[in-house]
Amino acid sequence: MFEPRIVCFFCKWCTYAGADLAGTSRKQYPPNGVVVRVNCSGRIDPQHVLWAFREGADAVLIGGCHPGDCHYQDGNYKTMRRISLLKRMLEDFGIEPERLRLEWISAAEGDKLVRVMDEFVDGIKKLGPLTLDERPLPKDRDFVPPHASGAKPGGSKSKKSGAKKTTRKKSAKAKR
Amino acid sequence: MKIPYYPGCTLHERARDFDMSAKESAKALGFELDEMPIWTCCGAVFPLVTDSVMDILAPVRNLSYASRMGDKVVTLCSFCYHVLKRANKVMREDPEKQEKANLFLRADTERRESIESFTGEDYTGQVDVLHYIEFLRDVVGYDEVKNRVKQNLGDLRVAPYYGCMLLRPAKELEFDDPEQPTIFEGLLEAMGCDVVDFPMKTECCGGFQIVNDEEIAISCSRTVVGSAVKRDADIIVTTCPLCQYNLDRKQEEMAERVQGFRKLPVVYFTQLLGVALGIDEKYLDFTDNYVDPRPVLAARCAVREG
Amino acid sequence: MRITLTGEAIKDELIRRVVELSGQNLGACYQCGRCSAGCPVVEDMDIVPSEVIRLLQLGQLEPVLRSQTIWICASCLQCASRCPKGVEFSSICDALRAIVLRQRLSEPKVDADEVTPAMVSDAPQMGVVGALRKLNG
Amino acid sequence: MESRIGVFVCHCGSNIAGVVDTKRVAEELSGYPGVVYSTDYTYMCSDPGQNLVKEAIKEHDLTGVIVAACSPTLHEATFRKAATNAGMNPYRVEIANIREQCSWVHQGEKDRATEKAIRVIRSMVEKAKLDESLDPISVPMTHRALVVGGGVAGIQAALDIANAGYEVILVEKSPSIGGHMAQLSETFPTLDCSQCILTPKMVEASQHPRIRLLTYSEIDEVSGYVGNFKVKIKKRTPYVNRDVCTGCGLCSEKCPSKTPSEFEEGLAMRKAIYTPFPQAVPNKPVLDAEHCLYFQKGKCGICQKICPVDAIDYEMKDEFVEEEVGAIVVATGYDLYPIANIGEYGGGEIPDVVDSLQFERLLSASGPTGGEVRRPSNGEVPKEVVFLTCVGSRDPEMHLPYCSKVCCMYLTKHAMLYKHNVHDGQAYLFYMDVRTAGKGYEEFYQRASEEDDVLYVRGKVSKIFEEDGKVYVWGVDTLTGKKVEIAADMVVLGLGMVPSAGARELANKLKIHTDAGGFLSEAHPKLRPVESLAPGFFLAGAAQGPKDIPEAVAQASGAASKVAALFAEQEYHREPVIAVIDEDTCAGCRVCVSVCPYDAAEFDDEKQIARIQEAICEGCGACIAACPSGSAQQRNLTDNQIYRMVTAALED
Repeated sequence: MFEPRIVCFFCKWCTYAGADLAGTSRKQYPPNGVVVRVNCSGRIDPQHVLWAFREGADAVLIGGCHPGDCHYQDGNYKTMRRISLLKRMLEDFGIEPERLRLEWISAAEGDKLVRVMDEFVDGIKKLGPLTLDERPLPKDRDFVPPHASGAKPGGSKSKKSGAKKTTRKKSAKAKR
Repeated sequence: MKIPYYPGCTLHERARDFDMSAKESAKALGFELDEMPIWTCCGAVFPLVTDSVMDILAPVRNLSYASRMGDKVVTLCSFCYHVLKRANKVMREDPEKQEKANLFLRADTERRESIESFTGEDYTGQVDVLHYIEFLRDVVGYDEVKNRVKQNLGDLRVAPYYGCMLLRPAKELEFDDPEQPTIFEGLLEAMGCDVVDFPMKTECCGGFQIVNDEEIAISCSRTVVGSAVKRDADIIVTTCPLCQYNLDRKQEEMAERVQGFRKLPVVYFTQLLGVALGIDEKYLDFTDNYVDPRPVLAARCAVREG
Repeated sequence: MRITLTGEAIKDELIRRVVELSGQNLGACYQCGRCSAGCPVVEDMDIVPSEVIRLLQLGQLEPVLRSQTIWICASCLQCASRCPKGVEFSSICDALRAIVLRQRLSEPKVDADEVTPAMVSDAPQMGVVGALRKLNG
Repeated sequence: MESRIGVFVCHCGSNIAGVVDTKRVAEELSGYPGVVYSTDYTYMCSDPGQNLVKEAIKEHDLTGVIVAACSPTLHEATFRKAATNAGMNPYRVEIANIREQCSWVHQGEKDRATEKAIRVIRSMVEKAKLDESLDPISVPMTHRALVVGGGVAGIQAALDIANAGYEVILVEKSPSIGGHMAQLSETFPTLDCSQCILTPKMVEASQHPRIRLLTYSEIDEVSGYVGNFKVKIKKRTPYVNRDVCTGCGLCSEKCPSKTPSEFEEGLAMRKAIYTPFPQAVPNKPVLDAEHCLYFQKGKCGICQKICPVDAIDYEMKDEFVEEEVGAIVVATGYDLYPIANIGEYGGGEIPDVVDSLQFERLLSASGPTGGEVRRPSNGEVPKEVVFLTCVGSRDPEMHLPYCSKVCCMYLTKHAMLYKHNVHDGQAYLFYMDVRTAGKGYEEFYQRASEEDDVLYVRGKVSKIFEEDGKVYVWGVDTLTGKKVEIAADMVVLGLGMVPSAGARELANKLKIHTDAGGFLSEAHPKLRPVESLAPGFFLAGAAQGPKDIPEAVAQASGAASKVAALFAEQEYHREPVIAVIDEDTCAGCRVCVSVCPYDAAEFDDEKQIARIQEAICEGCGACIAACPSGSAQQRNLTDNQIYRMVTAALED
């Protein structure tokens, strides 16, 4: 069965702490997401999200503090605006905007985190895998943002070829 | 202004006085209760079991008929209000039951498409269910009621009795605060009455138990009437034909069981509203009341007897 | 007086059915008794509402189904309205009646045959219909 | 420099290993590029566990360490310290959270949880590869504390900090310090007089050379960060020059305008110019303009005419003072849950149904009845008194979901004191559970029923109403299964505790978190109970959750000791994980300047580029996400690191 891969960007004050609370309370949710902890949801650049999709994520979840509760005053308002714009862009790219979700989850809302995770995973399962390869993306161009180029994970040096990447991704899909 | 009106069975039988006084009062207030051309019994009680699709079909059919007439339907009887409003909420919020109920509506339509009342559309809660008193407050306005009052009721001590079905469950009905409601008081004040607060105004009259075990209902109703008596009320007003029956008709039995029981007339709020609006008494019809309200009305507000 | 508690009785299928039909969580009840304290017809009940829930918690369905309580409830919803845990005894009561009536575990309290024309013309229609629906099924 | 990363997978007993196959995780990671050492161990946080890390750092010449264990909020500091001891820069240690966010939440899916753990660790390895050695930023610190709230918790915190040698500003909203404790009659379980034990502390606080008392004052604005807060305090005008006022009380005596007294909970009247109670600190009056004839009608002026020292000044205005402090203790206390919300108990409209603070005043020797219990309706001695616990509490459906913790005890005390007062009276106490978890509490409860004949009735009251001059209580005794009715003379409601009015707004201003009930959230429910998650903020008393006096005092002392520990350092060391701007690529567009919430990003007119001020930057990253050229980066969480973390989390 298709198990979506999800990248979660959680702010450390609210949603990350909420996820910890879900754990402390032994609430259960599906293990589809891997969390990247950031100080504030306002740290998240739309390029991080696009990168995640490019790298094989089926969905991206961003978690921040409730409006008015931002530890850094108003970072989450910035996120809110960026994400709504980004969703429109995703649509242009042929990526369903539902694959990107922004949620306000406080440090006290372990329950909400679980609910969101359950719902999100369910929803993405219904949508099916994100198959970017079949979409009209420029294959001759490296999608790697400036700061990631020359610094690919695993220590391997830059992969300039989009075709190579496609192969890797295709095999990845087949395995799922 | 015409407003779609669902009377319910009791208002066409036992409580014609309620129906008539409401219609006449409406006219005096500048609107018309436009009775639905076709309606059936709402089922009287709302099913509290989770698997009850059949039991909400009757109210849903009526709501579907009502949707043909507009986006609102007004009702008077507390039971009808309760059942229609809750069934409406189910249709708005429970997709599974909505689908099942609509299967029946679709079948109705196929069979009886010639009847104008069938909309041919799925019912998904398009109609807002309003109680007459809510309509007075929110659409007509209590200030307007006050402006149209012709008869001074200033000395009449009136105890508003809410009973159960208008108030509970508060989260679903959203009629008023279930413990300290004020909508009735607001209307009575607009009518110019001396409103009597009494602690049993939201307690049960015994309801349908009158049919099963009369003593239970008599005991409940006696608590209610007794409480209003202690607060020196002249009259109780209600919005429910079953409450009216239990509280009024059963005072004969209450008097038999309790020595020195003081009887108290129990009328529909629309009857008293009619008095305030100066409507001819023949349209208010106090003849069916066991405890005749006319003497106290005559004494307090100079209403002609007979 | 003694009852034997067993996991089997507590997990009784018919009690699960009560839970299902009523939509109520028996575990949510912490036995504050407020349903009984505010019930207008509690004086005529042989088992008060909170005890009905307690017996169901303990897996004792039999005495509940035999009790007069479920036929005396007037569905006034005062219990549900004031329950601090949102447990609706009125719904549990409806579920218990439904089980008895559907499975014909005892005779209906109000017999349709006993409904006379006189009764119908005297009592409000809604009362007769309501009683038949709640107490006859 | 080539990355040499060590991975240490913790079993946490069976907490992690019971779900995640830690052996397999360690093995898989050992083959991951850049990882030169990978192992697993039962308890990494134990001494042997930490030694494992230390030894590996030395032996394998590690450039980075990943501890895959519990949440970084718990042991990040532990392992960073261990690494420092082994000669590694602490900012090269990263925690991979595989407990709270993996093993504990995926208990039924062992294989997938193991897979996830591997992804999480890989992602942290990628981060560590690009981590730099950093040093904490040292900033100067103001060694002065602000305590908000002058109840017993605030007083205690202020005294303890002051006694540790630091200056304190104690701000209280009302005209006097003392809080609710000053209103109480006697205290459980010892029955010592509340004012007798509190007044000396109030006086001590007011006379302490290092405590500055600002009563009738509120926090208006707070900016800055730990060690360097700037606080704007609004001093409401008392219309009384407190420097010259002698507190003679003549003004209050002659004032013709009366209004219900807040201190007496509405059971007695006070004047428009008043000191709230005789032992008030400071013992000088304030003028309440809302009820003053001079302000409302433009005439009167008696107080001004009569004051022997001309202290009354109708022209006096609110004042704002700005203070610099290094730490803030929030002790804003509680209020009772509003009685108006409980319609079935009369919603506050039945005179003989009183709340628990009103009953304290009725029991208090200095109260409106001189300590004689009287019915508010007619002044008679009540013979039948009903006490209700859990009024509003433990009611998730309509009111407060939580237990207010102190009501069982104070109502037991009420019933007991009532019986001491009215020997032939009958006290009934309705309860659901009697919660007596405290030293001497259970004994106190037993004494109430054994020696003072308090009748405990198990059940919750459904309705209270007035009839025939009595207060009828419809309850239940669930132990017999019977509905009970009591025609009482008086009912005392044990209303639940809620955060005091305005506490939530204050918390918002301070940017400290509150829980669902509006109480202040502690940094950790067990291990950091007196700190807020936001550095520099400490919590004391019922503002953090319902608690009784000993607990409030203990927490206040705890908060004070945390402040003292912070102040023990000359400078405050801040996390260096903040923003930096690459001077070579910055185009000087100033977007970062406009988005920075702290004005930490500033524009260098000479170089025409932006710069981050280290002492101010909080590391939120807003400027980094906004920077169009990628010149703004976060130390040890660069975009580069994020990209690589994402890729590592997704790769097969």
